[in-house]
Amino acid sequence: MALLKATKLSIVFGGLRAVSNFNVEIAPGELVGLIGPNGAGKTTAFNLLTGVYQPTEGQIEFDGKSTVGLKPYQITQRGIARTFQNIRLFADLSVLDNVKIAYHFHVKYGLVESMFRIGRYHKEEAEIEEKAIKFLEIFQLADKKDEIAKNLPYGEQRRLEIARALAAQPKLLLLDEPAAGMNPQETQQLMEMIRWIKKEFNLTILLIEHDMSLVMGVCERIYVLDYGSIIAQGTPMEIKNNPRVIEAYLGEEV
Amino acid sequence: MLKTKFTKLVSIMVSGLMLAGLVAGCGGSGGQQADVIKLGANLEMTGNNATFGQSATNGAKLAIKQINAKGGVLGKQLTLVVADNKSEAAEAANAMQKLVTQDKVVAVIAPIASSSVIAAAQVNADNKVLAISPTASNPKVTVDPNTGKVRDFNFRAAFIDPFQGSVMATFAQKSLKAKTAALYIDNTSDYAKGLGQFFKETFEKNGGTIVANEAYLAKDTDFKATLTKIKSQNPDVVFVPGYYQEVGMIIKQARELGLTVPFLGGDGWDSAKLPEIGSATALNNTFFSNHYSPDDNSAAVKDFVEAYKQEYNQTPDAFAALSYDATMMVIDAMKRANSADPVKIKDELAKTKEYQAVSGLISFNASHDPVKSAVIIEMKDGKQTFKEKVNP
Amino acid sequence: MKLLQKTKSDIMALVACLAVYAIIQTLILTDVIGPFWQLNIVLIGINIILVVSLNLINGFTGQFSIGHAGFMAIGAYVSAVLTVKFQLPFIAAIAGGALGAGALGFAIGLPTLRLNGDYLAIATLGLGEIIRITILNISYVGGASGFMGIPRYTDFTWMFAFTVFTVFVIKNFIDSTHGRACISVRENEIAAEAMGVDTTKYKVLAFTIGAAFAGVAGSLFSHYFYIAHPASFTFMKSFDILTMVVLGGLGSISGSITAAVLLTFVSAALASYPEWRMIIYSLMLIILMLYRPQGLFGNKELSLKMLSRWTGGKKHGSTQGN
Amino acid sequence: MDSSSLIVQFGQQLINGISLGSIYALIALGYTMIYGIIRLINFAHGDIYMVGAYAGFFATTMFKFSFIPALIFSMAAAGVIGMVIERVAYRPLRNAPKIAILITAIGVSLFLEYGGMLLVSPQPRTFPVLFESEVYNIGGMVINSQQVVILVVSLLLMVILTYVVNKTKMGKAMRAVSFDTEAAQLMGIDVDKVISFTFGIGSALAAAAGVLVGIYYNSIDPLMGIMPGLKAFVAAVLGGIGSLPGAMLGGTILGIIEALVSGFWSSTFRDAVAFAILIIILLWKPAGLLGKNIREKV
Amino acid sequence: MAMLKVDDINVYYGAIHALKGISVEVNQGEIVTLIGANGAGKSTTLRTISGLLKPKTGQIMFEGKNIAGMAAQNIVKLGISQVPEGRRVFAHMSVLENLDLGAYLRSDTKEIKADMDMVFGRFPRLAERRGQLAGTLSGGEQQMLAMGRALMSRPRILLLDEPSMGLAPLLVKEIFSIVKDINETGTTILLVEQNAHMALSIANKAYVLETGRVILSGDAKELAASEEIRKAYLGG
Repeated sequence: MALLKATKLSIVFGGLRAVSNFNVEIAPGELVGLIGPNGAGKTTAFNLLTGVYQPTEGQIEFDGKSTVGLKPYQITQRGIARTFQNIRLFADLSVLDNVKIAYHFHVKYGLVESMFRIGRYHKEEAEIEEKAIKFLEIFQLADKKDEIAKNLPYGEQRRLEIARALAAQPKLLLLDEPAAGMNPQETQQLMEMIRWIKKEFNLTILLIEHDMSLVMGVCERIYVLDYGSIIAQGTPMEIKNNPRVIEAYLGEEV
Repeated sequence: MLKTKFTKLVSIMVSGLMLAGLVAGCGGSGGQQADVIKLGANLEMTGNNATFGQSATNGAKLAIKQINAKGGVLGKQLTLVVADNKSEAAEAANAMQKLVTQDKVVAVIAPIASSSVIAAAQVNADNKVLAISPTASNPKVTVDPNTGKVRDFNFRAAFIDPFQGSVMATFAQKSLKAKTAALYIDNTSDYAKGLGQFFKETFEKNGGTIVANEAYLAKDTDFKATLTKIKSQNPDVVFVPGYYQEVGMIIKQARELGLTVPFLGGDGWDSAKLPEIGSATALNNTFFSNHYSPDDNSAAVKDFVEAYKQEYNQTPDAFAALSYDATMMVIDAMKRANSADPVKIKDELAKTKEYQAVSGLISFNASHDPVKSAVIIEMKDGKQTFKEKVNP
Repeated sequence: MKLLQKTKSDIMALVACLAVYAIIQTLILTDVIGPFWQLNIVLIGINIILVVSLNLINGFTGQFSIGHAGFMAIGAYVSAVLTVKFQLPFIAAIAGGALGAGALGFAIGLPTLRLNGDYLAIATLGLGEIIRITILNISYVGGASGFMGIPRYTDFTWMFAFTVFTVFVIKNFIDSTHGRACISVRENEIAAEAMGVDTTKYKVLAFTIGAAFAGVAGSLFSHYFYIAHPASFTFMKSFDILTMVVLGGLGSISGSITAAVLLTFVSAALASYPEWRMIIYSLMLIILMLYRPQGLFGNKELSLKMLSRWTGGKKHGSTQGN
Repeated sequence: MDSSSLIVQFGQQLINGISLGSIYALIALGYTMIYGIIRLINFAHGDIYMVGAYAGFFATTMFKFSFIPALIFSMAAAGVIGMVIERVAYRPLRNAPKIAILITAIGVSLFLEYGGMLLVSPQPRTFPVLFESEVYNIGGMVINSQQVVILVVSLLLMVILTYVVNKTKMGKAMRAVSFDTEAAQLMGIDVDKVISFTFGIGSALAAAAGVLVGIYYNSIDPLMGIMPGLKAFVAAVLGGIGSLPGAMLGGTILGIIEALVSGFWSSTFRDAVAFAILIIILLWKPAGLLGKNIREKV
Repeated sequence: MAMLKVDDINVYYGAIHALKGISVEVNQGEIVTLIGANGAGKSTTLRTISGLLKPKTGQIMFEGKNIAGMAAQNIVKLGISQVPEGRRVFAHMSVLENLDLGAYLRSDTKEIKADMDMVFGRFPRLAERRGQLAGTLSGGEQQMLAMGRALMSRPRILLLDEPSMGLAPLLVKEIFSIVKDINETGTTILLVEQNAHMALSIANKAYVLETGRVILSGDAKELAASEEIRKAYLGG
């Protein structure tokens, strides 16, 4: 059974159909890419899947249940985490606190316990701290845990954003252009990391990317979006040689 | 930022509060200088009532200047320490605290607004320093409503509300033959509300009907909506016990709307600005109660008005006059007590009998309210003219 | 072990508080601190409660509220009604004031916190005025004359206890997962949602807690000055509190405390120059904002590192700005 | 009360409301322009209105100007002051946190109020009578000539403003800057100059309102700007902040609402009702009646 | 001498080092294109030339004058006009008003009128819609308007940022032929484009950008034939 299944998803912004008839099916454990030229509607599709926008029509099923109408935080709690194209870290917070916030909805202690530091507070806070540091160690950010997020170099900000998303313990991870702004070397490292986290956390991943070396390198299957609709899908090899894709990307041969 | 320890927070508090202690320690030691006697003024220098407070300050300053020119009191010069109460009750208590404990004044010209006097009353009573309000007219200013007892250290120079309110009600019914009246009250002023309440009580007791009971807020400028409503009720008279700035605008706008009936009010009307704001013609057929009449040829009035004009290039209003009177009465009490001891001054002030003030012959009754006759003034072509005199 | 360390720091803080309390209380009892400065110390405490609670809303949760005086008014009046009309003990009245203000904060926050930025600001400003005008028209609590005859229950001890309590509770709240959720709303609402934070819930929660503590401040205020008067709770009062929050630094509790102490002092010190008081005050605001728009401490807490940087010059300070 | 008198009373309240509303509208126009261009709630705007009233007062009393020259003098003076304030207090903070600029605006507001008090004394001043007021009676409803003047001058200024904003080069630049500052820069528009000009015009309009109020109500004082300033902002938000027709509509509606509330209920609740309506409008239509909604891009 | 010479500029967005020593040269009368994937720094380069961003180091020489760090409006005055990414027309203003704003710095009313006729001649669809609000135009029409608006300042060099973005293929062709036309009437053009084939087909010279650096440059026709471009976009 598919982990994520979007059927006939469409959204209209002021008369403009930004995404139309978007059909995607992802099986558990898959690593799928979503590509397309600038302005094709990829991020809009992500926003639909994560509840930031509500679809004008269509269905989204995650883990066998519909997520249409849910708020973004509810969808995250169901098990979909994401990163953003233009990094959205909690910029003024420390690296550690960024990760801690991802544990938020797993925390059980209540308001009164927090205000007076009683009951489960100390135990759970210690647990969170420990888990968060462990996480940062995995992502080689532990030595920077007290650094303010916005002061990290760009590549590390990207890494932190992924770490933060994973800390929410999702089943499905959506990555929105994780390699944007990275140099080839960093992109290479990122590729390895994506493969590794997929295995380590037993994840399903859907990623949007412009950097073809990355997409072609890590994805098992690729969807191509152009003018809001899926125009092709298949393995990296198939996609690379698909004339419709080439045309969408490079333009018509003149 | 989430990392910093609570201790560090506390260290801030420590240093802050230590600083407080330090400053307090230094500040508290300043005492009475030998050659001057300090009077305090706890007045509305900023905020909504700044206009009134600054007039009152001028009145008090003039009194002190005159006394000092004549050699001062008890061989010493007087100074006035002004503290701003920002037109707020709580700040009045604060200012009072400062005057009596920091500046060690021997008496205080207390706030304009009744609520501020009441808020500060405990402070000056605890410190045994008298406060005399130029204008606060609510009965609670001198009588504690919880105990029913007179506040030992609180005085006033103005009439109390019941007196003025009932004087005007009687005047409306007897002299103007009014059967119905409308009330139009400044809802932010307890003075105006007090006058309104006692006007209503007396008016209804004597068989009249109040056909409209409306309110405005200080600093309003447009009254036409409510005046239109009042007009539709056809009252014989309209009672507007507010302050001159709004009253002037109210009467002007009422006349424009064709509301021609007499308008009545209290001492808050007394200002040379009233006919300027309201226009002389609009103010015809209006009456208000006051402490004195400028027609009064008494030397006290004339001298005061002249001196004030010379000093400030303005005509004094009621706030200035009453504040001048309050200050002069305190100085007079000081002279009679032959002492600058606050308690002795208080005792003498309570005994004041037939003191010739700008606002008439004043005696204090048992509840520290001035007993003085009121005059009713009619506005004629922008001039205040004497209508009748009402004795208490 | 970490746990132990934390508890230790809490105990240290408590000891420090008690020490401060003992020192000042002794100074008061021995009359070293005269009544005028006593009064100002109480005002400082009340202002700290107001500023820290508003900072929770504006600084930590990033919601632009400028109607705090309204909640203070609710606290002042509700508690006064409870002590004067129902003869309840002071502590119950404070609880009542906090509850009343908190409940209203919740009821108001639920619909209005959907608004963003300036729109929320103007809505809260309007709400503060509505509260004040409504009180002005309730004769049961004295209307325009104010609610008089309130007993003076607040003293230095009460004020100190509640100031420490407020700072303690809000600081703890911020250091918890709930506080982090609030801060994440400020930092990036969309990312916060994506991290599973129910942003609406936390906005309303911060607003409610902030309002409740403003209610506590109001209760202490009315039971110190014998009176609750509508003129004490105008939007100018809200601006005063907001000014302290911004001056201290949005998101800095130590900044809030410092600003409350500083501005209360400035205000008291300027009382002798009434004509110039507001002019100096306003110029100070403008100049401070021009030269330090992020407030004294930015969003950082005062720390020893910061102090050493100030005193030791900026040579070895870090290169990062704020 | 019979129904015909009720209709007359209602009509009278409408007249009262519209003349009050046109004052709010004039102040609101400046608010909305300034907000539109730099997204600042300029709390000092109400005080500019006060400054304008005083400028008009001194023009008529000291320099013996008649109505029109006094109005122009006052608008020019306030315009310059508005530009100076922008230059000194707001421009250096253009990239600072928004709340810092807001605090600065509060500071400027207090400075004008209390500086004014020190300079011209807190005592209210009475405006000289510039023209005799005549009262016209139409079927029981009363309008006086000053109300007519207020209405005519306000309308005239609004027409001129609409012309300036829609037809002139500077007006187009203003709209361009407020819609997309960066794209405007690419057109070669000097953004600082345009913002300065906007403050000038907005302040001049507020000053005109101040002079009209001075003539109409006859009394001005240094704190006169606080409430009308706040109300005008409510009016601007009501109509849709950033929209000129919105400000005019909002001002008029607010004036009428206030008149009706005072006339048929109680003037003590007038301000509360005004704010309540503001909040309801905000919740129902956050961008105001004629405003446009902008959504954040994810 | 090159008309526009971007010399080793470094630009930062906060902590992000967006342009790492980019150098670009444009000669009078040429079409030069910057191509590369999203996030490569193409738009940032144009924004820096236009004065919307300030380079931390490096020079931008325009006709012998260093314009790096100059205010945007003064750069427009010198004759550099940009059609920004996403068109950014003034949506609530009419087509005519948008064009008027393009001529903001000019006061020669007669010639403005003539230029406007020239723009309408070039974009007949705009002429039909001259009174319409720009926000109601279709994407292609908005692109034309943005270009017309930029031409109204009589630029010596026109900077075009992704003119084909989001447009249907037929429209893209139309836009490119217009770009070529504009160039032929004497305006130098610096073109940023994702649609590499299209861009290379009309350009004289091209620079391929990747993560803030120029990785390849040369004659457009030669680049078009090379495999390198395909790799840069679709991976190796």
